[in-house]
Amino acid sequence: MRLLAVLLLVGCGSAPEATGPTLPESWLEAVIREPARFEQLLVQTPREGWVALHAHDATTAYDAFDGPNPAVRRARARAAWELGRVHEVLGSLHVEVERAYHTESAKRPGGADAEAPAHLAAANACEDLAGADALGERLSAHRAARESADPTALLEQASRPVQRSSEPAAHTWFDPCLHTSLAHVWDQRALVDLDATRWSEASAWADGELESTLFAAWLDRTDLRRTLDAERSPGSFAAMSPATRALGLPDRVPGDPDAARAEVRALDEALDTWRERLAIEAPAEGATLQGELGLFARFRQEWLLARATWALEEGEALEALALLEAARDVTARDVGPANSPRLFALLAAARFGAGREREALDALHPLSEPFPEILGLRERLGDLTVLRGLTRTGDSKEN
Amino acid sequence: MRRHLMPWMLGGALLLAGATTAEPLRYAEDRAPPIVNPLFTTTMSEARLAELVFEGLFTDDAKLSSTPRLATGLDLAEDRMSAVVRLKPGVTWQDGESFTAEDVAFTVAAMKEESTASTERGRVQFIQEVEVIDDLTVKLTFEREEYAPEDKLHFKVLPAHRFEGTAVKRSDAFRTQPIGTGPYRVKRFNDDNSITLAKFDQYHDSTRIDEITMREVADKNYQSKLLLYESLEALVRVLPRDLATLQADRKVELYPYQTNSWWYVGFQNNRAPFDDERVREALTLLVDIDALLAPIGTGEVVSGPFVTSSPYYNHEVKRPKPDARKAAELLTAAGFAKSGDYWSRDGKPLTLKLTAQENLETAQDVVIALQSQLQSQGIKVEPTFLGTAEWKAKVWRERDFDAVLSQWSFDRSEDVTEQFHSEGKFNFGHYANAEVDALLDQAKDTSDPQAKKALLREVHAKVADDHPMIFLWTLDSYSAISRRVRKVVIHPFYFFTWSREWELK
Amino acid sequence: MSRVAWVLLAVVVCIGLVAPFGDWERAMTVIPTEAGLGPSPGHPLGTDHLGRDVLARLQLATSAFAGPGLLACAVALVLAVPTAAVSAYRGGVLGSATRFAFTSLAAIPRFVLVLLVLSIYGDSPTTLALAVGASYVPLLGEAVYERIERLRGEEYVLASQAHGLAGGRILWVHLVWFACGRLIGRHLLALFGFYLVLETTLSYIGGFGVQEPHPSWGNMLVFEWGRRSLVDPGLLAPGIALWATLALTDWASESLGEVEHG
Amino acid sequence: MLRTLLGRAVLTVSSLVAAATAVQLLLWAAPGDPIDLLPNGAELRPQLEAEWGLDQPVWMRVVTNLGRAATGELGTSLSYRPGTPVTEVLAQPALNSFALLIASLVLALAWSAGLAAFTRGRRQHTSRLVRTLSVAPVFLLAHLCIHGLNEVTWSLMEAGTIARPAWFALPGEASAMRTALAVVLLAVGSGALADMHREAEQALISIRRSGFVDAARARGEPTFLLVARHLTLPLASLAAARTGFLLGGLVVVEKVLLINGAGAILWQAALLRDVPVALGITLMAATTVCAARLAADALRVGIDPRLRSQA
Repeated sequence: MRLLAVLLLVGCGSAPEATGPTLPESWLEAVIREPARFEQLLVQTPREGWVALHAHDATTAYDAFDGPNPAVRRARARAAWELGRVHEVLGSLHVEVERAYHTESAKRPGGADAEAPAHLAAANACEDLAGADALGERLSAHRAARESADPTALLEQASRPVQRSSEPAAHTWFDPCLHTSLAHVWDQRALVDLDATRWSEASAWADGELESTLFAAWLDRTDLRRTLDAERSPGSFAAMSPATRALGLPDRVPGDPDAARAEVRALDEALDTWRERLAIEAPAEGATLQGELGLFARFRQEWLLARATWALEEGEALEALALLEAARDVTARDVGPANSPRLFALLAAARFGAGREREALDALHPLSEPFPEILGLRERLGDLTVLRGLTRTGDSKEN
Repeated sequence: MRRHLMPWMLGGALLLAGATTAEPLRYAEDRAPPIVNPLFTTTMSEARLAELVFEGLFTDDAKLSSTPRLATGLDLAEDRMSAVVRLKPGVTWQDGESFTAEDVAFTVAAMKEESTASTERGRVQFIQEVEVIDDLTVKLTFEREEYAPEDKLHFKVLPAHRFEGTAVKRSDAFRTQPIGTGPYRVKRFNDDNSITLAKFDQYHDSTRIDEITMREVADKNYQSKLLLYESLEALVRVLPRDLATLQADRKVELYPYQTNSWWYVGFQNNRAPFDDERVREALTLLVDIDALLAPIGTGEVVSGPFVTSSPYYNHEVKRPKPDARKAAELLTAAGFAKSGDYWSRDGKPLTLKLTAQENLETAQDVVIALQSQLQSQGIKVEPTFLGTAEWKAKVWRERDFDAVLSQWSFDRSEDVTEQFHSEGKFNFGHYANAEVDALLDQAKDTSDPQAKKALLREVHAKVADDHPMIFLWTLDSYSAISRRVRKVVIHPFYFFTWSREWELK
Repeated sequence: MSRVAWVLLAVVVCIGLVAPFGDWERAMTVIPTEAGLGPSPGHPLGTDHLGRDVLARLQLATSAFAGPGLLACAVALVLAVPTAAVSAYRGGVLGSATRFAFTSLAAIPRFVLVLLVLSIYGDSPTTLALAVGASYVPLLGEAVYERIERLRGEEYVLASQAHGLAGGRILWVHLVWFACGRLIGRHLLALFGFYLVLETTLSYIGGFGVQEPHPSWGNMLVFEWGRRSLVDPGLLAPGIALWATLALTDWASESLGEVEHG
Repeated sequence: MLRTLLGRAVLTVSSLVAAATAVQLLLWAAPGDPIDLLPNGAELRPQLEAEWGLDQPVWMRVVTNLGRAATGELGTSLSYRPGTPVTEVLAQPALNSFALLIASLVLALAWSAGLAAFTRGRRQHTSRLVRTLSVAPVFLLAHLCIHGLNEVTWSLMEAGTIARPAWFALPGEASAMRTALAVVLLAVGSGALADMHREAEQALISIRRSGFVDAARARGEPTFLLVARHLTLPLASLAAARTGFLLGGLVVVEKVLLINGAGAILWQAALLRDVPVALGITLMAATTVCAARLAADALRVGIDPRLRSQA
């Protein structure tokens, strides 16, 4: 895998021109230079779907992209892919929280929490549901959902704890595998629309026109195809794509937050010069589209999310945290056009990785409205925070 | 001749301090800390400054778990009722004296001393007795079984040789020449309320920035201007209004710094007419909190003493909606009648003397908006703004107020016992509810996290129901740091804990 | 020119005297939805960042100095002129004693004296008015004393004494009213200007004088600074109003000007 | 000549003592007990009762305090710098303020003399312009200068036309620019320049019309030096008279421009009701005014031959 990644890098070391990148194939240039293509896309595929996808409301987008036409199915795959990524991050976070909770409670008075089965805290317990019999009747719901790719059954039970014993206190324990299964469901739905069984075979996705790339982290179709072929994890698609290399970004220094911030600044400069050039060359209508939809800001955030996922997969929490804090639009408080739900999920995962459970809870808070099923993860993360705080004396100050 | 004389005179005689050699890190605070003495720390700005000058036996590492600082290790006894702490050799105080076990014993005694009335007493409650074994070893005996005592030994250690006895007075001379073992010593208290800290040469560890200057800039929008002018390197709290400009600026990096803080209007519960709960509830129902929040920025309204993302926040307790009709019922039930345009009882109009901190801009806006709202509802509001010293005297010690507007900040354990327990040291409004006391005590002793969550959510519900305060909101709070400062990692509460690693290019 | 100045000055003072009794709801009510508006027909000078109308506050702010300013003038008039006139007319020990009192009190700078009084007697508009009035007594007293002492020896005064006119009539009508009338008028205008400067300075720096939410041209200047662009009229309006009013007092005092003879 | 000087000196010193007594009476005449005024009054009551001698009758207190003040012992600060003696608190700041005062006095004299020579009673428009500019209060001019200056410099810096000046926006230490600004504002603001210009102009007119200047002109000698020499006298008395006003303006300038001077400390002390410090500064101000008067008298006696012959 690593060799392939390096090959990718060497293959396309084209030096960026002084006046900023020229990527005529990219969806940014396509929309801004020829607004007509964008309008045509909105005619070909349902408009509400793209409005919802722009507003990061992937579930409405998925339902809106309804129809046999391959372009619509590719668009629907985009929505399913987004939801898959959110649940994938939340799923792995929930398992890590479960594991940390068991190791911490073992050190505390009263021993490990007898209620929650320890083996479920194993690293891949939820991945293949092999040893998950402790889930009891939930297990069948999981298996059914994964086969039929229908999450409704699972979602209904999401807010009810798996087990609640009355004495001594109401001990509740939530199903840690919920998000992993939901991720499987949505990935399956996306692959069905792309007539593939694994992401590396889903190169049909790259055959599409604008619908495969609009608002995405990958800039153009060849970018998408190369990333798919590189068999990278779906979350980090486009993190290493050649097109973005053309933006002249410095190489990654693993684990160094300051280098990551320098990378973000380089990205900002490249995007600024590119946007200013486009603003001059592109028709007025294109420029207004960019202004209203914030296309450059959208690409910036999506790419940084992919880049942060790559850092997280390599276990570099502080590096990912630097990227995510730079990716966040602090003026918008909740999930919306300015901030993707993936940002908050990744922010929670990165903060948890950096030992900041309480701040991870802060990051999950905006997700509780669009993803009510996150209740289980938030309660368990709350348990862990309280557990680690039991041996501490509180400190409070004014202002 | 006279003209020629002028420039020389101006330049020569009046230029005071020489140019400083090293480039200092300059950070701004709304209020300069009046007292630099960890025994009496009451505000966040004091806690942040103490982090630079003083150290504890243990401190937080980058993953927020305890790591030795002045201690080298700790051996917990078999029965978990006592522990022997070994201290780091070769550590000197900033006045050259050497750090010994005597200092640890003195600090704990000073904090526990009744007459000192230290605000940090709650943090050493768990230690029953401190015994000095030799210069570098001390034995702590605990009140109860302790599982990770190092988590509770983060309080700042003070130099015994700088005090006469363990009964320390607030006006003790230590406040103006603080001596710690930390990376920076206080070089100068300047007259424009700024404090210059210089690197402590014999520090037992390394630190990269030579000088840190704390400047008091009360005017919030001048603060963010100064950062853009590059006259400051760091702003501890940025107003939500300035987030957009600072986020777009390429020279500044934004770091979240929430400190679990929430704003409140706290009533004096044992002073008529605010001892009557109906009056307090009526006032709560007359206030439109969203309209109060709008001028100062974005945040989230809370319905109780926790921030909404806290594990202890009770989401069943809904935030109060303005309801003038119910408020009128409650006031009439409490014996008030609306004569003319003011509610009054036996001739006296219902007046709320609202006390707030002086030249704290956001507080001033909230007070003005609150007065305008209540005035239009028939309640007279008389705002008084106090300076820091007066605020401490009037609010903390004499508790002489009708209502205060302020903000509490909490670390990760969000322990509200000091604020709402009837014997809590920070319970200025004399709130007392036996059930809440019982719940808080149980929550302190339990070792089951889920039980603690349930207990404190119950506290949330009960306190919200008693209306000792109008719970306002938690603001989106960020700190902005210039990009010339490298390797920046901020502690979620004490901010400067890892400033040793920061570098200034 | 100075006649126009007098009229405008009278208008400002009248607004200031009438204002406290009016209903200034627009100046005091906080309306977040109307925060920070630019100039518009509804709000000629726009609104501040709490949604209060700037023009209304500008008018209400005149009450911060109009009433107390006149009170200060009255205090100075009552304390300084009679003592100076009588002691100058009598002369002798009383004269030199009053003169000595004036010179000693004049040794303490007025602003410092006022600050001292505020720190001891508390900071209310009446205390401020009394303090400013009293601190101006030496200056006014000295001027009146000097003129009357010089005129005492004039022939026409001696002549009217010879004609048996009552001493009091000579003093009050001829000397104080005719000779010093313009001089006292100029000083009182200067005192009114000084009170305006002092009041706005105190509320600008804060801690003393008129505090928010009550408007004064001093605290209005600080309240909005940094929140709007320099060119926005609502931002500089208090400063311009203050400067204009002071200029009016200066031009008005021109009409009371005298040609210094000799 | 010496006798008149001595007479004047006695008069000035006695007026200083009278002023100091008046200020003390102001304190003791306050209703209730002065100690209640202090925020931490209760805590300091025993120490204060002894120091201020509240048990003694008022005149006794005044006399003892004046005796102590004469020896330079002004008591200890209560709330501004608790525990430090007032003299120590004011040492350095008083020097800064004094330097600022002298600089602005000299600047004001220079400008008003220059303007007087220029207008010479004729150019009405220029004098009205000067009056209109000078009537603006010191704090308003300071406010406009700081923020205007910052904005202009910042836009110049961003445009790259100038490098970053050392004094820019809240520098570390007091900078020459801020002090220069303070001196200029003090010399111009709150009517200072206007009054001094008018008085200098009148003095100049009266000298030019006086006999000996006409005689010199008749003899064809250059009159400039003669007029200048005779102008120093009224300017000296003008300076003495204006010292009181400038000291008042000093408090505002130091507070607004964040200059570490006695004026700024007076404001803080008044806010914190630190009576000893406030009294100390008032006394110093009164002494400066009296010293200025004495100097002006000495100069007058020294220069004017007529006065010398009368003695």
